[in-house]
Order: sequence, then structure tokens, then C-alpha cells
Amino acid sequence: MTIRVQIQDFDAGFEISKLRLARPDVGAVVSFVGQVRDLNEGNMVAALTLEHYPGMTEKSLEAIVTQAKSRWNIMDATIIHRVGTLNPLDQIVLVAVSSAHRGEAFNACEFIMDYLKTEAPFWKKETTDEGEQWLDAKETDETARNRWKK
Amino acid sequence: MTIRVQIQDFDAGFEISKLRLARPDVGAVVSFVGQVRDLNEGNMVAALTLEHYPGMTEKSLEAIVTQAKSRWNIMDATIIHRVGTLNPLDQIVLVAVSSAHRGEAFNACEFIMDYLKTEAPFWKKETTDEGEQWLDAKETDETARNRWKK
Amino acid sequence: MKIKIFYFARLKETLKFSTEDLELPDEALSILKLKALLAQRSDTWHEMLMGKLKVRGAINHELVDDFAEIHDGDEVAFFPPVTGG
Amino acid sequence: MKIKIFYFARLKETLKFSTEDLELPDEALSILKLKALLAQRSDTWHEMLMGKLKVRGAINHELVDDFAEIHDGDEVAFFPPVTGG
Repeated sequence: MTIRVQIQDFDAGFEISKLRLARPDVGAVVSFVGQVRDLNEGNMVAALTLEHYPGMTEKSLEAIVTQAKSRWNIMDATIIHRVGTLNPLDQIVLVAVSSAHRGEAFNACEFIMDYLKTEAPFWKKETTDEGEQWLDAKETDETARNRWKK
Repeated sequence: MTIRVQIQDFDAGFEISKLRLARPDVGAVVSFVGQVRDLNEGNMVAALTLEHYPGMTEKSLEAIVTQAKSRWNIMDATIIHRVGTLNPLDQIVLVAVSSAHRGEAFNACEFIMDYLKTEAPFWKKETTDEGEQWLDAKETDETARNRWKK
Repeated sequence: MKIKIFYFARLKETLKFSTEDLELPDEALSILKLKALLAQRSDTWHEMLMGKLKVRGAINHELVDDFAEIHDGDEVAFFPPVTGG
Repeated sequence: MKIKIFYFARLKETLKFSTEDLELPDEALSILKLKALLAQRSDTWHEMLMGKLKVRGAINHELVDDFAEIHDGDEVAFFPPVTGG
């Protein structure tokens, strides 16, 4: 498993290829790329600053991948999450999962994103015309995560 | 929407970036990359030859994307499917979907793959030590597709 | 009526036909009737079109069932269940 | 016992504290008790830790609930609900 929390950008295509070519029994790689949107709840976003809890972040992401591996027959997973100050159209996060068959990779990738959103210690502060403000956690993310608890 | 059926390889990272950067309100790109596995049902695969029905293939892929767009609030989708003779570790197919929020993109991407597998006119012929043989459609693909009919 | 027929994958290979133009006395006929007609050509044709392969039919690039009607100028295709992706 | 506490995001900014080392007479105490203790520092501390922010606690990099026990040498953290991804 590859877990990286970093300031610099990443190359999603390269990471997907790495997972894909690592094993000739990989049949599918499902990935998620998140980017900074220019509008959030009606405000023009100039920048987004991401803070995290070094040490705990990596540990919680590893735990999420381990949980995904215990639920689905996947081969490997890569998570790269950026921190620091980002601008609209910047990439924030990549989650990529490899497996023999597509269904497992789709489920595991979405599961990892839903848990990352609700359990990994990252916080976003938005800079708009109105100034700076910390973003609140969304109830929809909580709901998305709880689907997996059934 | 971008639909391509081609012999040459593709750059998944480039296609994902294109969808991502096309609009500053894109928040998520979910993608699927399929590759040729070295083993299929216990046989070492030397090559996989993909045949398709020119004209109908593109039309059926477009219809699948249109259906996905009517079901989920997605922004755009790209499908690239290769034809001709491929070898293990070669990419076969890319499906990438952009949306504001991740749930819609995950659903639409998986929906497109499940329909592509069961409705788009592609056929695979496998070359192994045992010789050549056309692959049979899998019941699991039919089952995956039928989940969406509920 | 005149129609064009395409065959794909296992059908094309076994029947050694990829496409043919056909002139028929009928003004219209169902996919099932066309299959039955073609199946008379030989045991191989019969097996391919009426056998356990579960051949699928398309008219003008649209998947159809056995009861769909074929009309003059249509492009018909027969192929096994699809296996792409 | 001696513990280390980290504060993140809105808490860090409002409390103007990112980390502190604390020596306490207790041998062990719950997250809830530690919050109550820190909340006595000022109204701002009270609001941040006991208010409507729904602050979450972690011990040694593990998310915990209010009843989790803190022991000597532990690294404790307080932060608002997470918003990554």
C-alpha cells in the first residue's frame, strides 16, 4: 500500500499505471481524483488551505486501506492527499485501487473515500472574497460513510 | 462526451486531467482502467484479440453515457476502448466520469462499465497454449448490469 | 426487399461470412424468420443461428429481440453475446 | 502524569495554541475530564472544547470518545470534525 501526505502535486496517471503494471493479474484499477472547485456554497474560492495531523493522518489512512482489504478482494491501493495552500483546479486527493475484477475495486475505492472524508484528520480553510473560514464537516459525508456499516 | 474505439494505446492520466480541468466546478473524476490479465480461468494468456461492430459500438456507448447522464448529475464522460490484438498488461478500456460530487461519479462510472460489458458490441478471442478461443459472456456481468434496473 | 447482413466474432469465423447483401421476396420479416431462413443453408448455419450460442440480432445498429421487424434497406447483424471491457 | 496535547484547525487558531505539555496530579483521566479541566481556562476555551463545535479527541493517533482514558506519556489531540478529501 502507498500512503502519501504531501505539499507537492502528483501525477494520477503515473500512480494508476504503477498499480496496474505491478502485477499481471490486475484486471482493473478504479481511481478517484478530487480537485478544488472555484465555487463552494455560492462563494468564489480563491484558495483552500489544508491542515492535517502528521502521524495520525498516515495511520488513519493505513487503517482505512486495511479495512478495505479485509472487506474486498483487492490487490493494492494508493492514497495521496495534498496539504498546504491550493487553488481552484488543483488536485487535492487521489485514491486508486487495483483488483482482479471491477466490482471489488469500485466498492473499495468509494469506501476509502467515504472513510477518508469522515475519519482522516484533515481540515480545510477556505479563502473567499468574504475572508477566511474553516469549513464545517458535511452531514452528507457522514451519511455516505454510514452506508458501509450495514 | 468523448467516445473512442481505437487500436492504439491511450494515456489514462491525460484523459482524467482533461475532464478535470475542463470545468472549474468539477470536484471529482472517477475512472476505471481495464487491463489484459496474464491468466484467465487458469490458462496463460498470450494475446487477446478484440473485435467490434464499427458504427454500432460508438452508438451503443453514446447511448450508455446518455443514460448515465439522465440518472446522475454528472458533467462529462470519456470512454476509450481498444480493439485489435493486445497482450497481458496492455490497457483495454478507460471509463472516466466527472461530477461536482463524488457519489454521482462513482455510480455513473460503474454503471457505464456494467452496461459496456453487456451491451456494447465487442468480442474477445483469447490465444493461450491451448490455441485460440472466443470468450463466452459471463453471467456475473449480466448480474452486475441488472442491479441497475431496480 | 434488399438488406445487408453482418456477422461477427464466432459467427463470422465459423460461417466464413462477414457480410452479405440479400434480396428477399418478403416486404418485411422478423429477426426470427430471417434466422430460420438462413439456418436452412446448412447444419453449421442452423447450429450457429438457432443453437445454444444465444445469437443476438441488431437492426440498424440497435440491439433487437427475435420479434423485431426488418424492412427494405435495413442493416442487420448477428453476433454472440458481447464480451468487451 | 505528563501528557502532550495538540490542537488543530479552528481550535489551534482560536486558542492560539498548537501544542502544550501538561503535568497533572491525576494518574489517569478521561477525555471528558481533561476537556472540562481545560475549559476552565477561559470562556473561549470553554466554548471551543465544550461548545457546539463537537470537538473530537484522539489519544496516541487513535480517534476516541469522551470516555477514553488518558495515561502518563500519552499524546492527546483535540480538533473539529474532519473535512479532508
